[in-house]
Amino acid sequence: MSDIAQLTSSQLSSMYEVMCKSQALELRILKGMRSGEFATIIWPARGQEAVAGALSLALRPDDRLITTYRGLHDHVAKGVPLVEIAGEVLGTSVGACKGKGGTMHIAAPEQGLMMSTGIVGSGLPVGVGLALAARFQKSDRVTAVTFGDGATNTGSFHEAVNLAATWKLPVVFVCQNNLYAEMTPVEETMAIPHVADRAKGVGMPGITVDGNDPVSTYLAIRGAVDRARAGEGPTLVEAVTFRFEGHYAGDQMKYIPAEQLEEAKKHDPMITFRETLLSHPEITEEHLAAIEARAAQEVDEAVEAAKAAPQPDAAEIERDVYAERLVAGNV
Amino acid sequence: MSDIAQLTSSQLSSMYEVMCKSQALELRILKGMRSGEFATIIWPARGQEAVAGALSLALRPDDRLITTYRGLHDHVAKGVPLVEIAGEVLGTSVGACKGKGGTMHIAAPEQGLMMSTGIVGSGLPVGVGLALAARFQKSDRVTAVTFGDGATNTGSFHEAVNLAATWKLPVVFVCQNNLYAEMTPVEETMAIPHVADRAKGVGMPGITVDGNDPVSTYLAIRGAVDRARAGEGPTLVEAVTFRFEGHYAGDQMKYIPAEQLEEAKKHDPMITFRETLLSHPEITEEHLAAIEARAAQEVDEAVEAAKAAPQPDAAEIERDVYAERLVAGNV
Amino acid sequence: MSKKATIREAINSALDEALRTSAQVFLLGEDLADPAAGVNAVTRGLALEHGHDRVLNTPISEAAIVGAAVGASLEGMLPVAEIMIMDFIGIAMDQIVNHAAKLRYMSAGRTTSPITVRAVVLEGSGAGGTHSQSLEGWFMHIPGLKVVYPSTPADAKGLLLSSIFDPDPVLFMEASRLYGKRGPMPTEDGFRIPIGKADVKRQGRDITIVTYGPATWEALEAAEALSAEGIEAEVVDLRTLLPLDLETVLASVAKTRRAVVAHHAVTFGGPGAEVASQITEALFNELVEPVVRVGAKFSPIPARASEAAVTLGTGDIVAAVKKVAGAVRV
Amino acid sequence: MSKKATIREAINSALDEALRTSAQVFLLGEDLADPAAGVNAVTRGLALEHGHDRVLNTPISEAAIVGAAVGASLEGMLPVAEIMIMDFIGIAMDQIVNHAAKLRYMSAGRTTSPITVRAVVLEGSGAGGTHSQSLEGWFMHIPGLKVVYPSTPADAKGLLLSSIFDPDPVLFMEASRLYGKRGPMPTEDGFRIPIGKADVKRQGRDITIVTYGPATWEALEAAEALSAEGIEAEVVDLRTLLPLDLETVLASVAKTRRAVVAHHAVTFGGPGAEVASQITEALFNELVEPVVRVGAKFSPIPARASEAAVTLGTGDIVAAVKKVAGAVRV
Ligand SMILES: Cc1ncc(C[n+]2csc(CCOP(=O)(O)OP(=O)(O)O)c2C)c(N)n1
Ligand SMILES: Cc1ncc(C[n+]2csc(CCOP(=O)(O)OP(=O)(O)O)c2C)c(N)n1
Ligand SMILES: [Mg+2]
Ligand SMILES: [Mg+2]
Repeated sequence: MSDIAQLTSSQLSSMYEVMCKSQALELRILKGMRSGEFATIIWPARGQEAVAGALSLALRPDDRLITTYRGLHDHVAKGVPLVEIAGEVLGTSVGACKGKGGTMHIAAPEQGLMMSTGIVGSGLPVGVGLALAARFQKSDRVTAVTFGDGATNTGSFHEAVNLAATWKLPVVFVCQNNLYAEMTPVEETMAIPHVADRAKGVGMPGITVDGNDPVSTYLAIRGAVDRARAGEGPTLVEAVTFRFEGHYAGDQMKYIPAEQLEEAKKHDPMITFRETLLSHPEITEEHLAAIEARAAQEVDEAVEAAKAAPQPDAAEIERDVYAERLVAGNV
Repeated sequence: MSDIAQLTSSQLSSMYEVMCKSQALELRILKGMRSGEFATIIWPARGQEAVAGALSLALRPDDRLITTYRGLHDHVAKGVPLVEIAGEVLGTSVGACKGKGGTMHIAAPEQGLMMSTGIVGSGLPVGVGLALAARFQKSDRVTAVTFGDGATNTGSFHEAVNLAATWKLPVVFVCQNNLYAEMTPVEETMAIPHVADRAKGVGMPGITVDGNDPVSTYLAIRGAVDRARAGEGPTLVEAVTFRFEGHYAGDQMKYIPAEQLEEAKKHDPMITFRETLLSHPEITEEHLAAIEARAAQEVDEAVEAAKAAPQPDAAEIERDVYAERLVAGNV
Repeated sequence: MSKKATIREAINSALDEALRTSAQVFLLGEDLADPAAGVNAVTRGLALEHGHDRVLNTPISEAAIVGAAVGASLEGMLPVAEIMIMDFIGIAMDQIVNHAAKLRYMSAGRTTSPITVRAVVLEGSGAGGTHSQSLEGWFMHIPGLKVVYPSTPADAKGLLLSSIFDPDPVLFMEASRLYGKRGPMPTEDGFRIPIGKADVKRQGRDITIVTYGPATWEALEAAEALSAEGIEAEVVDLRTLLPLDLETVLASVAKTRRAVVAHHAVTFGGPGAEVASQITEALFNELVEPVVRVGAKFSPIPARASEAAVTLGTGDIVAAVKKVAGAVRV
Repeated sequence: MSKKATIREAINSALDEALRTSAQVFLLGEDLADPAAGVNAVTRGLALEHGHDRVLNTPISEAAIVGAAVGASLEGMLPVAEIMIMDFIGIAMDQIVNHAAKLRYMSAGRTTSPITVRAVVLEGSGAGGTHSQSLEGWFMHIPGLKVVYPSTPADAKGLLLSSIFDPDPVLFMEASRLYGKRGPMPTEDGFRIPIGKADVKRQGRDITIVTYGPATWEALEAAEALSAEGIEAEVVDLRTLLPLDLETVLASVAKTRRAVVAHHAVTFGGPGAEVASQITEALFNELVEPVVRVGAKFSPIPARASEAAVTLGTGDIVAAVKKVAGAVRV
């Protein structure tokens, strides 16, 4: 672990807390699914928590974030209340979107989490638009968009990063390269050694960091955020990481070679970062245990509240197709 | 002019002939439009003839080419009969597509001109498919796709070049960078100094050449074609050139600074290449004049035949929606 | 106050008013800023007047154009994105259909995307199959969108302003063949035509021609020709396809008891099928004859003069009306 | 010879036969090669059997997937491209609509694009608004395309093989909710169901339910429930939306004189409008009641269990039938 000295112990702890909550939330949901306590779908980010920790520290509360279906950790990072995340995952009315959006479509603009998308690559152009709005509104807020390695193969990715580079917009593109797009390894879908090389094709800086290390990931993202805030334009940050639960909850991951999984597990950020933290003079085992306990408890309360809430009622289901119910048009 | 010694005088002459025919054809059509002799639309390639000359020499007859609405010079390069080009432009039944496709949609598979597209960027994925078919069919033919600078801003461009690089397909991407996309100068739409830099984002070689010089353009494209044919994968060749008639026939080009146009005219390939040719020991003024006269005559005959031909009749208009006329479905 | 203006001027005037009266409004699209101001010159002068930072030339990136509009709209901006020719809209389909149309619903109203997408139908130029399509039917089928297609300068101005300031995403269609069409246009700020209100462009007792966009003019021409033969057609210009003003349509057909639906889109699977179905479901017992639809033939559109063999013409409407009303009256 | 098989197996069997019998055939799409063989396991074993050079995993590049299929088809190949979930098809729209559908026409038959695009409708999974749409209506509206949507294992196998070897581009739709549906499936090579032929899945004298794809099963279920109440519904499974087998539809409705059209697509502006319009135009005087359409409500589809509040259910069909036929017979 690098550069840990550049952060205060409270910064480090706060990253760890975000990571713990993210992990606890996902594991709790997976447990509920496996035991038959409830039915839903999630695309777990388990293993990618370091990126969430980094984002939580790098972004200001008024900065914006766009994420994907694999975004529960990012939602936690941006401060979306756990009950809103859990509720949305379970499809109940306490969800961020009253249960209508679902796991893939969580939005919480109060926390700056402007959109989660289920369409790979499509978050990037929208993020560019958020950044454009900041310029119009003369705000110095920054937009971060996170997405996977596979997303960089989409036309949307290219159109968005090119536009952002051309217009020098205050946006940071964070690729969470977990080495797989669904069941396909990254090297089968691109001929470049690093996803960050994509940046060269549009004229912006591209940086590759160890995405299992919250500290170096934070420093890279933070640098890009500062650059964006200073009006110097966008950056592509590639955080190389891994996902331990496969593409979706229940994925048997037969397509992942055993050695690769084993090797990846050695770099599980929840374990390695904990070790790093313990080597910090001001951080004790008790302190970390307290963070973990708090995370577990908050998650438990959130999931119980989410479970207890009703599904959206008929009136709610009919709402929000338009600003007002259409009066004309016998649709 | 560079490297002229690497070509024989007959190779040089044949490039010049293609260029002369292209120029003569476009000028003849423009004249007809201006005088009211006929009505149509073209997107003139006048000024970009060097690329056509280069393509004509670099590609084998069985190699494939995909071009765009601004493609009359490319059609000539691939050997599409002039009467078929003129007929299609005028919308008469001797056209390559019996007048149904129009200027933008000329196809002549017998000459390997597989498609012209009016949708910017969309030719690239199709070209990748042609190259994929060659691999399936165990043919060593190569596919070239030509397109403009503006096309490299499209998602289709990125998805196609990335796929070609990943699959190492025998395709050559030829960007005819004429410094404008419609009325927008290239530097307003990208933050890279050379379009060829796009190649770095997907992991293929990218080369920038003087697209007003048929010889260096030929050498670059030829190198890429040889590479593709040898199974070494795709290349992006950027030929920097200019268009003298604007985006469409009749474009007043008010958006082009006078100095830029003046400077560009100094590099008109029809003039500079002619001068270069005359410096060649084996090439005489008479020889060039004969080529020019032949081009003019062939073009004249082609346009007269195109004019004289009827429009497609009702039966023809109804044909080719499907392989057979739909019997079911009261469409 | 009102003056004679073309539809091109009316759209320009609406964009100008929107830019002038709201700092939330901005335009983006290919080549639309001065000095070029687009292939159709619709946006002429707007960048000079309101600044190149509010009238933005983009790269050729339809997905990013609409996507950036969506993003900006999530922040309260009112972007007006141009799709230069409607046939290119496929490239932006994901952003329009999966994002703009659904973000309000999927976020339970926490985020909204009040973008306007101006899409230009080039039919009539002879440019061929990929530059001539009328694809409004795709968007009518998508909950969350509104679809507007005006036929006169006043409607174009009033509806474009309504679209820009509407809280929902609107596909605003323009027919390039109508850009030069002249007519009265209110000049005072604040003039609006409400979205979702059809307009009876001609009164008639014998049959209703339900239409919109450029076909309105062919319908009016057909009505004149039919009048000479003793058939008085009422012409209902829908102006908005979604929401659809059924009330006005049904009131007219309840009176005439016969209807033809006419549009430039391909007939099969097109907007006319919805309109005809709605009329039939509502007025089955009043209808004397089944509703007949006319539109483009089931074919890609050929280039140059051959185009007319496939696309809607006044004669098609006349023939359809005679089929439905002819037997009775002539 | 025939055996019981699921629709998943039937599609796999069709792809296997196509790959086995023609060197022109290849598959491309995201994650479809072994060992993963796709999220739906439809292509399981095919890459192992026929080689990873004929069952191609692609990057997430829907425009390039379909574009590359188009290009290969211009050279005589018969590509089968997969769009993993139909909601993503917007990204490939330009290649399907402006290229595959039009290249035959625009080249006067000199180039053709006989691709098959397999698109999977995920409705029923609860994944929410961007993973649940039935967008077949868009493609019905495009001259040059064919649109197929089977409901049984035999139909799926026979129609997919017909689609792959059809000289025109075909959109082949699959409902993931039907993948596990079992039924007889012919096992011998060469079995085909012709494109453009509907199938009467249930005989009945009182009313015709015109349907296709997964709604066929709800229609059959509705018919059973109605039968208990004395209403005998005939169920016509269109199987192909374009071309549309009007003959079979009209023969049925001419007999029953009442019709309901049912599908999972949104009702408004959807395929049912075309079918209803065609029935009405042809059989106006025979119809006792107007044709009624049922489909998804006019809303994005909510996630999880709420989905069912918006999407088509058996009850919707029963109610529609009772509206049309109930008064007469019960
Ligand atoms: C446009 C589009 N194509 C395909 C899919 C199906 N899909 C969902 S996730 C996924 C893989 C994405 O991989 P990556 O971008 O690396 O993100 P990760 O899931 O690994 O976080 C695919 C193909 C989709 N949702 N959207
Ligand atoms: C997808 C798409 N968007 C927009 C257009 C309209 N259009 C036609 S040509 C053109 C400019 C293309 O520029 P470039 O790629 O540089 O080619 P050039 O015309 O300069 O040869 C544009 C925007 C189009 N045809 N297709
Ligand atoms: Mg990934
Ligand atoms: Mg250009």
